[in-house]
Amino acid sequence: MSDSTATANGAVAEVHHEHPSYQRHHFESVEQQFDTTNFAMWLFLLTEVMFFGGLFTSYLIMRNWYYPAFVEGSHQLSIFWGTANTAVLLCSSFTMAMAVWSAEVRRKGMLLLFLGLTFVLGIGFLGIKGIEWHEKWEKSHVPGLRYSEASFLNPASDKEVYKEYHDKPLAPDMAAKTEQYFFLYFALTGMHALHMVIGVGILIFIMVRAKSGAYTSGHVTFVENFGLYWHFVDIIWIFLYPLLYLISRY
Amino acid sequence: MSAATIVTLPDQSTARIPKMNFLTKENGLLSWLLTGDHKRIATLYLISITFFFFIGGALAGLIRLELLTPQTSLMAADTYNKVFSMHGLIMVFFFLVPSVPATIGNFVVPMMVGAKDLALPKINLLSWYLYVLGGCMMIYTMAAGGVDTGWTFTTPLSTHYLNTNVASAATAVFIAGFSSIFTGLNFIVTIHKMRCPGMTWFRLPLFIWSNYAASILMVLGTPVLAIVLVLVVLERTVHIGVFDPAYGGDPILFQHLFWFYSHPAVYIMILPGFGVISEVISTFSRKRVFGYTAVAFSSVAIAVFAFFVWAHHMFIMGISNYSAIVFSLMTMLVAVPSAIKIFNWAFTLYKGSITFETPMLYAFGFMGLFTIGGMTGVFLGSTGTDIQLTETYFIVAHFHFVMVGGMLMSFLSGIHFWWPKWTGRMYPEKLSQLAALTTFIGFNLTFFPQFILGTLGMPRRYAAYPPEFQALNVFSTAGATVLGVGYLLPILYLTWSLKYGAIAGDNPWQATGLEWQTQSPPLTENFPEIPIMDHEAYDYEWLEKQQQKEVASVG
Amino acid sequence: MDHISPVLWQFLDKWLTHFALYPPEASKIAPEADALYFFMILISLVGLTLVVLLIVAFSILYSKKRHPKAIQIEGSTILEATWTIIPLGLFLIMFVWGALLYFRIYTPPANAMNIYVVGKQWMWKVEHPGGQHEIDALHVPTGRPVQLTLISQDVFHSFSIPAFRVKREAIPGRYSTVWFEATTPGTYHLFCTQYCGTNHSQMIGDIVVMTPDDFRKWLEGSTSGSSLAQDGERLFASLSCNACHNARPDARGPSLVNVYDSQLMLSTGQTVTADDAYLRQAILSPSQHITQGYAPIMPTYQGQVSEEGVIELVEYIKNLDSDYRVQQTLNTTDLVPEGQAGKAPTAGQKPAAQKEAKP
Amino acid sequence: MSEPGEHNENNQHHIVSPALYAVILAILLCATALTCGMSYIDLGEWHIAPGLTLFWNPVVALAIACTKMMLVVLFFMHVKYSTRLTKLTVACGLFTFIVLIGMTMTDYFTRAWGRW
Repeated sequence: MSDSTATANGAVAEVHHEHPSYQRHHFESVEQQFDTTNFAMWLFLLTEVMFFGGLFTSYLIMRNWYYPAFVEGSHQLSIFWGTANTAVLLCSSFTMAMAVWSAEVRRKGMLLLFLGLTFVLGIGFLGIKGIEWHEKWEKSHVPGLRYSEASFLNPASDKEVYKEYHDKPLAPDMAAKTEQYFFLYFALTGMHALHMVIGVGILIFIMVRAKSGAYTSGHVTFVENFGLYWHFVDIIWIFLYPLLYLISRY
Repeated sequence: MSAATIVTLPDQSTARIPKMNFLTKENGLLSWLLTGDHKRIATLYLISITFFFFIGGALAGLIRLELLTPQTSLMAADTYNKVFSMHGLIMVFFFLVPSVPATIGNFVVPMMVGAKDLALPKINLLSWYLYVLGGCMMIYTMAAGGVDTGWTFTTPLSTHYLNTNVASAATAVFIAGFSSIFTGLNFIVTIHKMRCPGMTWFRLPLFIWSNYAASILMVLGTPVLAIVLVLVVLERTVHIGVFDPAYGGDPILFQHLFWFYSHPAVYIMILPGFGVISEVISTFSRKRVFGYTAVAFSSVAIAVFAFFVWAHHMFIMGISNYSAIVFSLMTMLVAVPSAIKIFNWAFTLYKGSITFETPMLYAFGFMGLFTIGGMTGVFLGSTGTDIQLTETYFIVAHFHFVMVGGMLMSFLSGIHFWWPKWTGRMYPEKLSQLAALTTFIGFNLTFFPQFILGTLGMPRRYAAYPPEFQALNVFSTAGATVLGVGYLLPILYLTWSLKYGAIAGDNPWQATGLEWQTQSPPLTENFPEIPIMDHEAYDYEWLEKQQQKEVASVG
Repeated sequence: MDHISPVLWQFLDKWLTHFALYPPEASKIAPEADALYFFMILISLVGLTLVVLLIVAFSILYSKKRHPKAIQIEGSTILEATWTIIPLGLFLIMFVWGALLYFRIYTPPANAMNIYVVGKQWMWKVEHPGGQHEIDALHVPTGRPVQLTLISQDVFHSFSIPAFRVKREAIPGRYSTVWFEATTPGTYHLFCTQYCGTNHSQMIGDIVVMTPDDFRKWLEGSTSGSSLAQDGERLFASLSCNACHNARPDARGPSLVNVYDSQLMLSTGQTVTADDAYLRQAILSPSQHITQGYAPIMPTYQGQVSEEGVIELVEYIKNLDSDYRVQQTLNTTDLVPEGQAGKAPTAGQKPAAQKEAKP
Repeated sequence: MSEPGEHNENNQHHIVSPALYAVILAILLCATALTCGMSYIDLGEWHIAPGLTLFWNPVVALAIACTKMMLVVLFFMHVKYSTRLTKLTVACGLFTFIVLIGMTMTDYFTRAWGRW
């Protein structure tokens, strides 16, 4: 979706009006081009909604069936890191919105600053996610690869969590279902993190191009569309946070 | 113009293919592989789906040969299972889903709406590359020993009980799914944003409406298939997952998510075919489609209802019976728009001026076969009869009547219809009429006996079967041979026509679509200048006036 | 018939002798299912004829030769409404009719005799309550409703009897049921219709329908020595279930006497009926099925008891109407004498009336 | 569905002021703190019918999440200032998402009704 003109030119010599270099050949006007790519981005986000929809459906059914396992599984997540990560991602959404604004008002310095901040916050989010995943690995809560039901069969053995929630021991069959919780936890956060990684990658590309002033001369389409993607990933997290972290904390 | 045909060709002694067209614009392999031109991408798609069609067809031939005898005489049971699985996977995901939209749709949609190209040419190219990548994965799967899940990847069979190449097959389908998402996305955006001045929604040809409806399904349905395949592969790797009954998962959840895509998928396959039929019937009866609005909205209605019917694949699989009733009712409702279309097409013929060129013959074949396919679908949508008929050859026959009798017939109809536009040359008429007839006869011979087999109870996906079913299976295999000839013929004469076919001129059918108002083959950006739509779709009187004007100006 | 018949007439001869358009009607439901089926065929034929007639008639009447100039017609709301409403009405009739049939096939009558079926790759294991085991075959009497309780121990299978017009999937991890009442003695096909792996097409068998007299003889002749309930009793003892599930005042688990088909209050506050599916779940994932007033201490038997074992336990619990049996349960010589097998116990609403005779 | 005159009009790019963005961010962060805090309070439950209980905690948590989503969609993603087509697209996505979850749930919630 970059603005080079790879499309082959029309065969017949056409009378071209002067138009900006970033306007693609098959569009009549810059506005049409903007509208079109913007709409396309929204449609792409629809597919993303449905992509996560399958996971959310699975999550809801399993949670309904194995609620006690989900409660105690959720108690294993760090509410501090989870909340911090939510704040980080919300802030990155804000800086991304500001980046789009900077591009619209054509301030290159501001644009680079906010893109940079978004990048840092994005990396920060992934870092915190990494810390949390690492903790899960340490505690043997990675389903299929390294899993132990000890913290659920005997919660008192897991002192830090026990101190806070005084969980009762789960019956063995229910304790086994915590693996379902962590399977969904890793599937959901993993898919989300994958989207973050892709987003951060594109962000680097945008920063490089922004440095050469590509987006501060009136052509904001790409930054704006990327912003939509970034906010969408934020929205997914807005739902993951209460669904995964905030199950019966009282 | 003779009395029996509408074909008007230019004087062959003087006519030439226009020197400048999208095929001759640039040369060299790279100019094709890096093209952004929708017509070139459509051509690439046409070549690749034909390739996969013949692989799938060869596998179908093997299936029919094996079923010639009641025993597993040609191949062992596990080979047979792999053959039918690969047949299903290739035909569904690499032929039927992309067939009309990615080839014919890609070729004509921008021209029909009066645009220079699809809205996102690079995404369009990307979609073809994804298709090829997925296709390569599929070929790799086949070379590495195949997969025997059936095309439905039923859990827990696919996740815990098979050690064939499930992961690579799922990856192939996953990638091909994204190819389909991008095509659909591109169409929706193009139809919304790229219409030429004067082209209002109700002046769009019905082909556009039906592709629009199919595209909605692609965009909203396919991602669910993608995630469900990711979960299947995850479950295979880590041996735990939400579909695993041993760990408290629910295998029926897989069915829900899988059919949420895969039922709309059959509408993705058939809706564009409806579009082709609307164009063809109108052109060859010289009449506006009867009840344009009804036909247009029935496509959209199918797209909307398509998302409410998926569980009719699971009536006997242990879903709640109350839920089954709801889904059965919705299934009955989705059948109505198809009935509306059939009758509207039939009445388009009323007081028309009908000629019987090959596309029209295929369209007639489509209407007969699709009526049977659609009606037998109601048998399966009604919960009570579904118990008896599901999972037997009745399902196989129903599905093939809709997909082969419906979709493939309309695909061939469309290919013949737009061939002159695509290549600038006509196909040989008599030979192609013969091929259409052969296909129709072969098809009925192949698949009609399967309805009886299914009613008698012969289960599908059986490598061996009780001997009393042999007679009907022999008929079916015999028919498949005829059908095979019917499919080989077009490939031969269409290739021949590339060099020796008569020069077609701009508008051999006297059709009204915008794509026919430009040269054949078209220019790279379709029109010398962006057209202005100043008439309704299928306005044959406008066309006549236009031609009289041209004659007058030449005179 | 190892090879394709070399001679055409032989083939035709075979075809004509075997020719059938639908399978034999050998159950009570079959004529009802066929009535709907033929109604649908009729409607389809009418619809198809109509479409073909329209196409042919218009093609002749309005071919270019006869009708060189098309007359443009926009459409007709009345006509379109007609072919919207009439098909809709017909489809709705088929829907209601089909739904009624569906509920009938999947709602077993109260007096049906229960037979358990376990599907596995690639065979059907049939367990009669009297202890008769069959593989890839099912013997049933005529004139008596038979309920099948199906389960799969690996992948989805599907139990299909075309001659009875019934079919039901055997689901891994869950019971499903279907019922029929055979009417005509004979041997009929049994197919697995859900693709289940390599030897899917070998997962076939015979349904043998017998007169009630023959069936009684068959039951007596093929007994395995102990009924399902007795096998269940042994299993119950060897798993030490009676350590907790006894009627003593200090018992750690609820008493199972007459528990079958009763309403249970769970610790979650829900009320459930203790049917086969509930009992199975309570054995394999007990923590979700805790009776009110008891602690969640029962271990899971997932992976320790086979599906047949669970069936035996369920059958034992079904027939448990006195705690005497639990107290004595280790004494395996104290069993029901043979000859009771003929009176296969039924899964019904009135447990007390259908118990096996006590020693 | 149709969007008359979507070619040329309505392209006056509405530029949202940074101040509004900052306000939205503040609300979002407050909502996060609120939802986190609420999860430590037992909000009780509502017995609608035997066997059908609604727990208030997840309902409140999801309501807050939906509010946050709406804020992000409307302001950060500019939907408030967008064309009807964009609004329709968003609605369409939500609708299909609800169909997927809702229609699947019809199966799961009614399984307990009968003895099948």
